[in-house]
Amino acid sequence: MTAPALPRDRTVQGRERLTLAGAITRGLSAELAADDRVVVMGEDVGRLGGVFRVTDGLQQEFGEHRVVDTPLAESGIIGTAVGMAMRGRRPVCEIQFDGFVFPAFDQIVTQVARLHVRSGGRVRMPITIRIPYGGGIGAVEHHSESPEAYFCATPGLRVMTCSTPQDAYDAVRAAVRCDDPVILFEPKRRYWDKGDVVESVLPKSVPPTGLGEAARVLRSGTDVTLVGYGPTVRTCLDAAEAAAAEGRSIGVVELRVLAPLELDVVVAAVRTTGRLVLVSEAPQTGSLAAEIAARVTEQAFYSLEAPVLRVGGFDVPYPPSRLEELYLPDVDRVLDAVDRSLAFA
Amino acid sequence: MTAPALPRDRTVQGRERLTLAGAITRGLSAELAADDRVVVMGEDVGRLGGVFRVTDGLQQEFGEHRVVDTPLAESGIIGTAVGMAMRGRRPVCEIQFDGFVFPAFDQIVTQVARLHVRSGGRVRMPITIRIPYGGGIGAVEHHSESPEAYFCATPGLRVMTCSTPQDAYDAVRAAVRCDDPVILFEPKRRYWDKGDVVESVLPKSVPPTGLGEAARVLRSGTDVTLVGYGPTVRTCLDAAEAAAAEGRSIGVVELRVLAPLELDVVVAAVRTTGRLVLVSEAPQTGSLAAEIAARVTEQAFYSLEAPVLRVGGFDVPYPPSRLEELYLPDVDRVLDAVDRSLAFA
Amino acid sequence: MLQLLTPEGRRVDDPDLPLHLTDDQYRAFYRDLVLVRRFDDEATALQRQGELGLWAPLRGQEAAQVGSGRALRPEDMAFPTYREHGVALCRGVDPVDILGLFRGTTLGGWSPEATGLALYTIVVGAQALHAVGYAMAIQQEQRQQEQCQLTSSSPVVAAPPAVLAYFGDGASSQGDVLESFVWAKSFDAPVVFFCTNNQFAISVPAARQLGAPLTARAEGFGIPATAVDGNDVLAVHAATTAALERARRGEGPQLIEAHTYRMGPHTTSDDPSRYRDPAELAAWEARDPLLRLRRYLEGQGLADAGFLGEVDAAAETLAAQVRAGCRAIPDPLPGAMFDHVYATEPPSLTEQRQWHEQYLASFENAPGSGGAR
Amino acid sequence: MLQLLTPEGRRVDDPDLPLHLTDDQYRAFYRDLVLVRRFDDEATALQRQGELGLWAPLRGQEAAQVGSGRALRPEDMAFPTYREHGVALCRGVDPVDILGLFRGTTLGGWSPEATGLALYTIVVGAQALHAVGYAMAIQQEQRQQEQCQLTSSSPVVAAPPAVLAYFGDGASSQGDVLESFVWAKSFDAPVVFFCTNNQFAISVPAARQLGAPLTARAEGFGIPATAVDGNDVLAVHAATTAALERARRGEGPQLIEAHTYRMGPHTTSDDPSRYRDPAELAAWEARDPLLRLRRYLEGQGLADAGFLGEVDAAAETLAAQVRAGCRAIPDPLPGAMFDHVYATEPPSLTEQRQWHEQYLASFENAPGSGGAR
Ligand SMILES: Cc1ncc(C[n+]2csc(CCOP(=O)(O)OP(=O)(O)O)c2C)c(N)n1
Ligand SMILES: Cc1ncc(C[n+]2csc(CCOP(=O)(O)OP(=O)(O)O)c2C)c(N)n1
Ligand SMILES: [Mg+2]
Ligand SMILES: [Mg+2]
Repeated sequence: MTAPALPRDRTVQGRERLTLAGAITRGLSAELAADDRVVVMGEDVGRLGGVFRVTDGLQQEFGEHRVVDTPLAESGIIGTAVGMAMRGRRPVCEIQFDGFVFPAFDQIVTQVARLHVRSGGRVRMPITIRIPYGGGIGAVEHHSESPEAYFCATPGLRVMTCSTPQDAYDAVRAAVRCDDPVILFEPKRRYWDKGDVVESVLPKSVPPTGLGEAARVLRSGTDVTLVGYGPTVRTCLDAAEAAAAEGRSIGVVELRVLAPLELDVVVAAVRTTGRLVLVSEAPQTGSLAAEIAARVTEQAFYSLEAPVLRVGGFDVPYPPSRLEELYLPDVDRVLDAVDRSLAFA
Repeated sequence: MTAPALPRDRTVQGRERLTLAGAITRGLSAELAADDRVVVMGEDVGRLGGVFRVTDGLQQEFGEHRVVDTPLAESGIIGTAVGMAMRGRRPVCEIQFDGFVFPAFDQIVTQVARLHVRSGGRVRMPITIRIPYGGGIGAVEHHSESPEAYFCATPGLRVMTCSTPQDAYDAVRAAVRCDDPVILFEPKRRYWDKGDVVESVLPKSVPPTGLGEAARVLRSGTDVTLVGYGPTVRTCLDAAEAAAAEGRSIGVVELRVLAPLELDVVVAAVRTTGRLVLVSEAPQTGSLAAEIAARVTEQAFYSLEAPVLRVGGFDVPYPPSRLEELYLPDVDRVLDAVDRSLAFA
Repeated sequence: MLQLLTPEGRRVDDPDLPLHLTDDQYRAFYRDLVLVRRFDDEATALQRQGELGLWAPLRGQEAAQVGSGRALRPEDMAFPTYREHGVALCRGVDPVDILGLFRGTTLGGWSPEATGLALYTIVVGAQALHAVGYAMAIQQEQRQQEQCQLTSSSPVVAAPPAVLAYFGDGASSQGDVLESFVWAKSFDAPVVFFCTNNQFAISVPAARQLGAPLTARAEGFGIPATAVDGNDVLAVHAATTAALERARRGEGPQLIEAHTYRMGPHTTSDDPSRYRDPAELAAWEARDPLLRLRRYLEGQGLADAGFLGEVDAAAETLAAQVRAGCRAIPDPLPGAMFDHVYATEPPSLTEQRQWHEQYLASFENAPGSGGAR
Repeated sequence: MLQLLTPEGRRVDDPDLPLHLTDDQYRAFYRDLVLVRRFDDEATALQRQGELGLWAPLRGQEAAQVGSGRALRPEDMAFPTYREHGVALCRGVDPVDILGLFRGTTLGGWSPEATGLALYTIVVGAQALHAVGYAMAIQQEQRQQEQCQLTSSSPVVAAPPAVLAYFGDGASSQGDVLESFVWAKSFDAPVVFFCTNNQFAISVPAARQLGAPLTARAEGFGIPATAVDGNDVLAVHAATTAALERARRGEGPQLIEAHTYRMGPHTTSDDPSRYRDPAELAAWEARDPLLRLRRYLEGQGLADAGFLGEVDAAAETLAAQVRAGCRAIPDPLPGAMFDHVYATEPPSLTEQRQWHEQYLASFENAPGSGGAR
């Protein structure tokens, strides 16, 4: 056995133009280089570089023991990651597609989310679970879903998502450095979006259990507030732009951290507009949007001039792809909700 | 092999006094006798009669091929039930405790909930999954949870619960006769509650996919509406009673069917009171109560004089049992919320 | 490893599994293999042309699928993965129906009851448990029938149907597949597990998942197992037929591991050059399942130009039908996404359906930009 | 099945697993067995007295637990079920700490790092995967250490720790346990699986779940396996020691199946008379693990009245300590339910904590009925 070449500095140099997927690759690479306890693992993440090529090149660079092709069983992936974390590793697990996280659900809900509390804080679970999620890529069943609600309803987990390459880079680095388990939902239909990425101060400055900003105002507005996350952020921005052309002032807030949910930024925006429309891809019933609506209503009751409206998937399993454009919230559906919100006197 | 003695009529005769658990036993027995496609299956349901004795005596009566002791694996139980249903059986699966449903989560979410839609209606999934749930019995971890939100957020499933022996009897019979999959959450701390049970007209009169009343008004009131389900129904009634002593008129609505959620009864009550407090045991964030709050607010926005308030578990894993009384919503916590609701001018 | 036809097209015999086929039967197998390959190629082409969103090619696995698919009786039930297109053709599924899932027009595509083929299962391994449950239901039915006959003293029923459960080498790591072994043995269910070991789970070689032969694994659960040359349609057919017979006789489950090779990509989205040795592919091409049967037929004088021409023509006709049929598959109506979520639609869903209808209608009323607005 | 001490207390030798113990070592084992049984009995009594909400008795399984627990080195890590109280004692866990979970004062109870014992896992089988992952992490550490040494040319590290994964006969049906076999073999992880086959998963006999011996199942995954008489502390100890050594040498996983019997109920909530044949229990009582070692000691003149008296006294002291300690376990503070849910508490949870504090305080301010109101 020979010592591997020392990995070169993989942090972003200056300003680089990257796809969202490429930014995650760079973030993983930077963390693998920075901390030899980090282990990337999952189905096809090594030699193939992942079905979306998010781990492309990492096995060549860090070796097959740091970037591990696992057998095909999601419970096995997460269950062994739990054991590794118990001995101080920081596993970064990839679930190949949203719809395949469920065989691992037991390990995530009963073990990953609870070992810290079960052990009275003695055992940490710094596990990152990366899940490409959401629709819009014309895929077959189980490849287009938005199962975030299940995880957001599970105390002990942190859940986050991202919408731009810079944000993706920051998010994955923060997730890997977090001492709590983090489910990172990656908006797969934005994987090929390009954007400038600069090395962030974030990973150094955040406390080990922080994930950075929970929410951010992307556009301020006075008539209605839109809230989106992951793939729907762009939809919200486009809708706000279209509405602006009609003389409406629409604010947009992006959620980065979905759990634990901190809604100060949203509530502050709602205090200005009095109207809130939530945009996400999951089936409406039992969605994260329900929680946001319930909580914002409680916190800003007197400010609300209309009930919080939700634009999302319908209460059906994700439809065959020829129907997905009708299922997914788009600019028109968002604007329709804006109209309905404004119709409340 | 000899033909077994023909099972005697197990429907309830006249008016019988039964525990809630015993009423479920009778309901199962009646359905096993009425339809030889019904199969009861799960861990320890046969010889032992289940850890709560809900299936007590059924194996003696119907034989080990109708009341099946399975190997110890929840995914196996539900996955084989799917196959049985494909060939026309009507499996009734027991999950031993709430916290042990997660190994079966994949089969429930990706198979049970979807085979009907996947097959364009050609394959039915008349599977009942019985889950004793909720806290208050001083148990160890994973034995006191309320995971209903996960299932209520899953299109294709029907979810129901019950609160009295009569209701439990009706619910289990309706569930077994339903052509859709039904998750029946049984309030385990009410298993020993006694009540009169009469043979219900329900199983005969409901359509094969109906489960009977979705919600019912247990007590009408004009000041505040309380909504509970399963184990918290009694808490709501007690709270209403206590409040009545102080001159407050509190209505109580019970939910029987938790998904698909039909809220007409609740909305109607809210139109009278303008104030709504939801009481359930699950951690608050992402709970079914969030969905109810969001939806009722949308439908009755102008009627609401206060935001919908939720009384439930905190956003923590179910605590060790010595703390459960503090974790679970009780009469005082409900009355506190009633006060807070009334404090909104 | 059972082999009844060598790569060179030489027929060998196995004392345990005697196989006697008529000339027509040999020819029929060849015809099946050719049609299945042609169908698969056409589907790949349709994907390249944008008619399908995705395709999971079976090239190389024709013998495993035809050999096993033809061992099934009409009353049997097979549980496929997402790659058993050849089995689907053997079961009489309309070839165009196989494409709907990949075109994005349906989540399913055919009637399991009418065809004896369950729907494709995309969640790797989940169907293995369904297969065992289905087999257990057959047992339950049989027992109930026997009881009726005991009381009515009518004659004993015919051999019951058996069940065939397909899964891949990769799937053999999934808890669901392993639990299905436990159940199958525990209830001695009439199920045959058919593992298509095509050497890869996407990019991961079978060796990473299988620390010992899969046959040994099954035997460790008390399930007898047979390894077969999966590129030998005769061996696959003989072994599967025998295993299904055994299941029908009530002697319990069995496993067949068919050693074959996925010659194409995992799906049309895959790039096998990233993980596959070209020399390995070349070695397997020499073991092509069509080639060896053709060599045998030619050696035996069973395949003259007329026969081969007729088979090719049939294949082309099939391809043309599939091409035309695929292009003609209509897009589902918008409201279809609300259909069949429940056996009886709940009011809250009907509300969403109606809202959506009205929402769409508002665009028709107000054509041009802005739609509903 | 490996046996080094017959039920009659006769010592037999096994050529493959020579075991040489000093007189003191024999006596130490006996002492362990007695203390473990006494502890378990006391916990059962405490449950009957209402001090514990539940107890999972190990009676009958003392030899399986002590024999394996004593094979561990301090640096090893063991992953228990919820019944490995004897192992916990061997690992030096404070006996009172074992009770907290069952008393309802904690979800855990001890430091896995300090004791080399992971926390009890109630979800059947989940810990088997943890054990394999932990063993993989040991491998990763070792590899990194070797690389450092290669570059710094310092001497090779000592044998690494090994991992012992406990589970029951029932658990052997769970997907997680079966997947853990796949992983362990695939990575040749330094893990030993220890299956306590106590003949029952609550009411379901092992035969329902095991269509073949569990040792054959493990072997089918490429994992060597050994069956041992689980009521023979010497056999268990010899086999576990050898397997752990093998794992440390980097030769991969192994499985040990210890045949034993749960003499008591599944838990204090259980009623075994519903499913258990009294004759079976009687037969197993004759194979009691304490009895046979005592017979051996007495036969060898290793246990005089002084020794036996000293052991009994130690057991009584332990019981008294446990009794007093259990009663003295304080109830957790109300706020404890918010502790440690996250490594750093998120603001939204702090809000709930504070709300709850104020809510409780409102009762203190307004004592008597109605509380906050
Ligand atoms: C539960 C689950 N995890 C992951 C996937 C993604 N996936 C689809 S096919 C496949 C490989 C399957 O390999 P194998 O079982 O050998 O079948 P093959 O594709 O070779 O026919 C994977 C990982 C999936 N469909 N389901
Ligand atoms: C996933 C899961 N399902 C069900 C249970 C309930 N349960 C607790 S112990 C047990 C039987 C376990 O049997 P076995 O593995 O043989 O261990 P033993 O109790 O005999 O020590 C069951 C079914 C559980 N704890 N976890
Ligand atoms: Mg394969
Ligand atoms: Mg056991």
